[in-house]
Amino acid sequence: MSDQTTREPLDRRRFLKVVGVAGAGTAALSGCSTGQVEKLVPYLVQSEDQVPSLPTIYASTCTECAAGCGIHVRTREARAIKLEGNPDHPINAGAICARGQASLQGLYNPDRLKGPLGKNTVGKTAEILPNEAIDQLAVALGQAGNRVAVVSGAGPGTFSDLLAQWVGATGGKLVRYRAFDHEPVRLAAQRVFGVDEVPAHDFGAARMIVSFGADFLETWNSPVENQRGFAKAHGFDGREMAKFVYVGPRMSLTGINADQWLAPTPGSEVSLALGIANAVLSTRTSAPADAAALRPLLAQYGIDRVAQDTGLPAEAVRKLFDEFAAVTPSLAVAGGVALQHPAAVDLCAAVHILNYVAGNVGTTVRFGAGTPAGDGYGALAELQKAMDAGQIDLVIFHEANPLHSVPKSSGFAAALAKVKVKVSTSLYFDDTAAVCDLVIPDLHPLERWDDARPRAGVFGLMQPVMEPVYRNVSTADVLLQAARKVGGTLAATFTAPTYEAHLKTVWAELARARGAGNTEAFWRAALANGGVYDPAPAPRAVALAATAGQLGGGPATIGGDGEFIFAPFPSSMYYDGRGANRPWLLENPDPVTKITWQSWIEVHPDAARELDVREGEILKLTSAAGSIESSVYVYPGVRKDVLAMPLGLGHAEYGRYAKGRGANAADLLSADAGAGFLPYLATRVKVEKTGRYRKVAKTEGNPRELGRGITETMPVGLAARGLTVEQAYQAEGHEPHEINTEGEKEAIKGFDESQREKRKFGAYALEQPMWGMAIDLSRCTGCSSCVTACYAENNIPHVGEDDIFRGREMSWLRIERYFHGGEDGEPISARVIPMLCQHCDNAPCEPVCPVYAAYHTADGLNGQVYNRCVGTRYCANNCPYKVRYFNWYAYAKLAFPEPLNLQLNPDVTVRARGVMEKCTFCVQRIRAAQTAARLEDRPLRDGDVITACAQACPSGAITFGNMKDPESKVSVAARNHRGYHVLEDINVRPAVTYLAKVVHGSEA
Amino acid sequence: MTATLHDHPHPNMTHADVTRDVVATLQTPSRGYYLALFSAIGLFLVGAVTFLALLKDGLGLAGYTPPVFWSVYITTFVFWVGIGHAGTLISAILFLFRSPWRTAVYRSTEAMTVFAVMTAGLFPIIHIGRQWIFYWLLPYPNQRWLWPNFKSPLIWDVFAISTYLTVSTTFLVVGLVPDIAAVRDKMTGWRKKLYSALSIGWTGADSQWRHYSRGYLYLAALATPLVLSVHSVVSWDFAMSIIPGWHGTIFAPYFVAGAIYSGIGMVLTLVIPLRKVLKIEHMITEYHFDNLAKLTLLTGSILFYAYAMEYFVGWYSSNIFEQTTFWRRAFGPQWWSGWTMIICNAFVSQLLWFKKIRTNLTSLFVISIFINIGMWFERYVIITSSLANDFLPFAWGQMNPTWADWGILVGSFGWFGMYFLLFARTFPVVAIQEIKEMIPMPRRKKGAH
Amino acid sequence: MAKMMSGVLGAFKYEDAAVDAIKGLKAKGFKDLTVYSAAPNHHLEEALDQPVSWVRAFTLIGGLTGCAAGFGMTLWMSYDWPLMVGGKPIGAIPPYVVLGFELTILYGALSTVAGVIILSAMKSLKGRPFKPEFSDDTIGIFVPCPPEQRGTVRKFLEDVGSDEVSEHGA
Amino acid sequence: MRKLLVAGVGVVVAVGAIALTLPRPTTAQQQAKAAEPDSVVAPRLTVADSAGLKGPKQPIFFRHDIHAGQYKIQCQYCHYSVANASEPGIPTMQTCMGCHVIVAGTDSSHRVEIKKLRDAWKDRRPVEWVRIHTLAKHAHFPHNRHLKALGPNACSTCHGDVARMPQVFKVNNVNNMGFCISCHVERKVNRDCTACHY
Repeated sequence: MSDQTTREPLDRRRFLKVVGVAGAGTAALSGCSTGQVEKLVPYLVQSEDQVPSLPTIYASTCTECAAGCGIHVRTREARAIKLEGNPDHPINAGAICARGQASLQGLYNPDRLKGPLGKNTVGKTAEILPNEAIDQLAVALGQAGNRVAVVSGAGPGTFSDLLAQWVGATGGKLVRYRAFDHEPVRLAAQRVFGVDEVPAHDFGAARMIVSFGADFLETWNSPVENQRGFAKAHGFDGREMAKFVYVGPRMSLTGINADQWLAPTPGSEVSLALGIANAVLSTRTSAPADAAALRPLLAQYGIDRVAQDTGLPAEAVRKLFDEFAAVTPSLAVAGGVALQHPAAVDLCAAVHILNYVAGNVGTTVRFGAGTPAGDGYGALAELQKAMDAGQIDLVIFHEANPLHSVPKSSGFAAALAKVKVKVSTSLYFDDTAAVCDLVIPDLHPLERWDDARPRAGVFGLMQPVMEPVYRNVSTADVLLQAARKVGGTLAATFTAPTYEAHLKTVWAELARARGAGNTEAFWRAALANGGVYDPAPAPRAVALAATAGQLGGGPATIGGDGEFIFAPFPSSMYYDGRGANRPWLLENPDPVTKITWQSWIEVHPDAARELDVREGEILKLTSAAGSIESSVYVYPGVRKDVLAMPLGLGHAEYGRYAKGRGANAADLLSADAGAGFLPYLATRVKVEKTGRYRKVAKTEGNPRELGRGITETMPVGLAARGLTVEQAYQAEGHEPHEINTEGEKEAIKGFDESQREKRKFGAYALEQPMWGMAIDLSRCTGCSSCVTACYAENNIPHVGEDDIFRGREMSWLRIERYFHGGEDGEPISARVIPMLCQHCDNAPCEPVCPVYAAYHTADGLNGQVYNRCVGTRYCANNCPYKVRYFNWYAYAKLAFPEPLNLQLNPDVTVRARGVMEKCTFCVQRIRAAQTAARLEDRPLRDGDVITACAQACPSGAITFGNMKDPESKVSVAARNHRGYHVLEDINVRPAVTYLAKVVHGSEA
Repeated sequence: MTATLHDHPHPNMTHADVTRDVVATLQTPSRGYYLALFSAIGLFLVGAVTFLALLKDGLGLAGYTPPVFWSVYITTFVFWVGIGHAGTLISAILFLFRSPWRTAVYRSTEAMTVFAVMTAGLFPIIHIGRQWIFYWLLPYPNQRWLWPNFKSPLIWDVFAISTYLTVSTTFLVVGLVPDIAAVRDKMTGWRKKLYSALSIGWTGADSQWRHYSRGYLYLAALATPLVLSVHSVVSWDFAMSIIPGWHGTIFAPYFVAGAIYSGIGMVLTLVIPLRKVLKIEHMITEYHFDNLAKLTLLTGSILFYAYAMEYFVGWYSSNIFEQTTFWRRAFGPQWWSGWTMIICNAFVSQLLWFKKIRTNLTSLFVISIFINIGMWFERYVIITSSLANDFLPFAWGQMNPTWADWGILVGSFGWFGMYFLLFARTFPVVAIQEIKEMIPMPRRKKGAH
Repeated sequence: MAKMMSGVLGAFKYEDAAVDAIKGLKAKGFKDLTVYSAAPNHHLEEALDQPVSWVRAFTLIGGLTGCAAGFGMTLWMSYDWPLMVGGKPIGAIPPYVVLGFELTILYGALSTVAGVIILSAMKSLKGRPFKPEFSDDTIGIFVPCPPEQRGTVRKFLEDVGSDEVSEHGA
Repeated sequence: MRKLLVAGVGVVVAVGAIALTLPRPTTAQQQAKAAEPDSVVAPRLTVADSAGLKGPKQPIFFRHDIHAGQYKIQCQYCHYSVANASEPGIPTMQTCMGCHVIVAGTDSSHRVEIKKLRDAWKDRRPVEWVRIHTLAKHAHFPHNRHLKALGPNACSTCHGDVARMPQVFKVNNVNNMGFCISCHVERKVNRDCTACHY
């Protein structure tokens, strides 16, 4: 970690030329050609915080969603190479999600604008100089007067404050707009408690969780924090675990992690939530006093009414009521895009009521946390009206791409066309930037100063970790400079010469407000820690408002023409569409469907049979708003009358990876300007078969385990008794699962021991660690953050859609997802298991390699020597776990177009065409830790080495360390009674131990 | 011993006829020959261009779909190695068994062997990811102090194939020397000079025959276990792995039988037109084809048994992985390839129980084509269908060949055909000296000895 | 061309005539006969009655060397840079049997061929006459003898049934 | 014929024997003699002489023999990160100027070269040195660990006696794996593949 230091303009920028020194950067392919003359370019001035070949870590704050996680930016030779979670940060505590890590590919995106686009001297749109662009903005500002609007997706923080002041000074409008803003939660909180805010949720404390369409593990609110809490509550701790029920028309990633998935008639969830509240209220005596006022309302929602409204079996409804009423604290959440139907506010209100009567408000639901929220879609709709009426002459879009995220049918584009000057600050030529007159690209958050206040008591800082990739000007400085040029009130409002200075002033005030004597020391400490973190403030006490019981009427129905309800959902990779230009996210399969690079339509198997469509067939969906085409994916985890589709693709512009890829599900939606939010689940669609096919680019071969016991589970009751997988299996009344007799087992053991003796030679006879890993399946959610971490750490290239069709993805670590049930009326469920090189003791891949490119190291790794590999691929054939990946093409050359190559980790060889590669247990980190220990003359300690996947995992499911040390965390984890090896019977003796998933079976 | 040889039917010719007729095959060839040769060269060029494309862009051009990391190239490799087995079987094993009918056909089958192994030998190079460093598979001293891994079946393969190529080439060349001398003595001009050089001073003197005959016998004795071992080693490329469908103890005999079966199939395909083109019908007769067909029937029946056992063991093992593999081999997405193999090999060969079919050259030729197709598919099925569904269902995948796969396959036929045709025009395809050995020399007194 | 050896060359169309000639010449004490034939001929071999060829010694030594080389190379190279694969011992005998076998065959075959060539070349045929028909359908017998005996030999060959007899040498 | 044969067999045997007994390079052969720091007096050379010296011509005729030899400046003074990072560090221009802001050179040839440095500094333009030792990108060589094991004066083990080189040249091909291995074998230290290749 390092402080900000005085920097000469050249030193950090130097990375572009210092590549040669570092032995890094450009696709450094295996080969010994050193014929060409290389140059050594020294730094002009030594920067205190950069030592060649040693990583420097800067703390910052992630801006990929509103959660505001703290990040550590790992830099080498003054370029960012990886984003990791900040362990000190209260929100994410060292973890990070896939989207957050992919921020790096936003920084180095090959389609990043190199400079502003605007009218040049002859009036054509072209690249112009930053000064010219700011001049043009100033002129437009001067002409527009107060007919100015700014649409900003920036979260709370100094910049947002400055923007508000700035817009205020012009007299214009500021719309803080984000695509997924959870407006119904706030509107409902306003109604139920009279509080206009999104509360914070403590999943970790809950013993029973019910989610009404809130995909809190992937996109809803603060996913990493939610997942941390969820792992705490729902991960098996040796005695018990929370039960989680997911309610929604489609089993999302959050849904597949639930113990039970309920799919009531879309729109009727209000009944279910109120029914549970009624059950709680009528069985518990401890409900808040003012809840009594709700009794008449709630009493209407008995089991029969709820069962009738929702279409769920009465037995299931009763069970849910009983379970929820029985435990405390519990937690119900709602307000996700998946259930953002016209009655969404009612649903959220019902859930607020439920939490209130169950006593969760103040414990697992905390108001007063200041969870960031914008003005909502309603404000944007108002702006649209104003634009349409010709009241706006200048509009600036900042961190917002409404032309993609707002349905076409809303007429936003037409209204926008009436604005005289349209300005975008997008870093990329996105859908909205494409129609703007002036694009003044902002700096990437990793290149500039800023801060963020994602919640009360958390003050995150952002600092430039490197010289900008392109010499652009941060939007904050653009605003300041434009203000100076315009003069008047605008200029008078701002005195700071730069935004950096402004920010420091703000922070100096913050320091003083907290009684820090030395503001400079405070600033430096804040930089080092990534911000200032106060203990979470006490929750704000709330009481039921008078309007609490005013529901908008019973269950909503989703009207319109068409036999299917259309359910778009936010993709956990593409999010609101910003992920669509980042190969890491495009190639990281959707955690549920395992589809990459495409959009798809989820169809229930029964519906597919009725429609007579198969996977890959292109369907045309038509709603009142428009029509789109996409391939079918037959998914048993979606209601039969629902067609689900991910949001975020179908960009008209947005760079080479995003443009024209997939379809934009929002195109089918109608916008209801008056609702204050965008009703996503409100459209019926007609289905038309096109007769055309387009293969679904999924990374999965077969979605079923076929009785192979790959993901083991055990019921929580048996797990609590400390049974092993086999014991639990037998305790459930199954026959023993024996492959070998006792005698055979003895023989195998004896042979194994004799082989162990015989191989003790050379380095193999020395005392060495034995690296191993334990993965707790009761914590793993399948979120795939580890996958992106692995891509980032190990320079894994993406292969693109065409090669995914041929199953050639390179993900060293993949999340396998297997469906269970879903046939013959059984409930569908899914299990996930991270599959990576198992570093087997008796690795089948090793003896078959003719050149020892695959071999066993003395410290228990399954080594893979890229430069020795000739590419016979025998090892991959013989790998029972299929975790070896082959460079069929020169992927490394194709996948990292400039400047994307700057993200490459110089510690890891970039693999050439024709060689095999695979998970190395991050051997570069092991070797670095060993060298560090050697320099300090000390032995390695447990925790010195942490693999990239384990580091990123928000659930803390992965443990890594020395298996020979009985005290190490991984040894302890591997000795857990739930431990098992995948494909144990084939006696390859993997170094990865999985801990069986624990489920709430029928007994719970 | 010689007397028994003479009891068997042999061409009703004198030694001089043999020399004349065989030398006649080396005269100016027909237009048909040139057509065949240039088509072979054309096919070879297709393969060469495909290979260049693979070198330039990578193996991704072929249809590999993980987990199918080996497919058409290894299939074709095993196919050609298998073809290479008939030659040495006929020339070495039948030599040791003193089987008289081998004499007329062994030279062409031996040439086929050498060229088939030459073809096969290209495939390990074509198939690896970094073709330019294929020599790393050889144990040569290098500054990096590195040696290959002798535990790898691929290294066994390298040694088995190169030993086999060396020994079978030696065997062919040794057998050719007296014949080249015979041709030399009938030639004039530059061709005489050429054959003189190639005959390395052969005169047929007793001092030469004395060592030659012994040496030839020992070579045959050495080549015999080699024939059986080479395809066993190739089969261990598969059987030594843990892939269900590969990991079988019957693989070595199963592969050897299949190799001989396919080899004789190819012999039939080649010799039936060749004897006509070269006008040596009176030397290679129905008698020879009948015997070849019987051998085909034998090996075909062994294959039939092996297929049945594979399925039986797959079922009887109670091993879920084995069971799935064989179920999907018959009824999975590529069921057609599995059935092609069973029909072409196990069933078609059973037609040879009938003498009429055995002695009818047209039907034999058609059957031989079926055998060639069936045996290529056998390897394709064993390799791709076993790889396609192994342990973790999530990682399954089906491969479909692309133009790059077909280009190399077609090119391999061109490469093989090119050499075979050139050989047939340049060297005696019928062993002059061995035929002569079978034909008693004229005597003044009848009934001696 | 080297100097011609003195002697008589007889050509025989008939096998039994050639056999008689060999037997007769041997009985008369003529040594170092050279008998040309287009194919190996058992009757001629019997008549010549020569000891078994030494080629087998080459085969045996070659084979044993190959076997030793196969095991020696694999074991030495395994221990030269010990790398463990698949949990197996560094130097594992069972897989190395394949290499031992292959090299046995390879060395055996190559040394057999070398043996044939070396042993054949041990007896120089330099200066002995040869006719093209000997590789066709005629047996040739060359009898080295001093010029003064050539007449007698010629006479004997013609008597025994030679189709064509010629005298050679200065 | 026989002579040919004998000769042929002889050649085969000889080649085989040579191949088997090929001496492996030992470190003793590869290492240059360790520096004897007492007796170094840098020769008087001008930039014109650099063309005749071994090694590539550098943009500035920087004299290791003067700096490290005659004035006995420790290697680590300029190659600052060698003991604690895997890269040795190329001295920054600031490091050079630390002395050369005062030291202007004793004779005209030195002054010419030092002026090049001062000009570059004035223009804020780094000097682009020609790289001499380049390790293939698939091998990782931690300088720090080797220094820890071999002591602070171990540089010459691979780089030769730089203190006597007016112009640095390649003494050993550090990109040659045998060069690394022979030393590791001799010293009986780890030669696991993944020690360097990952």
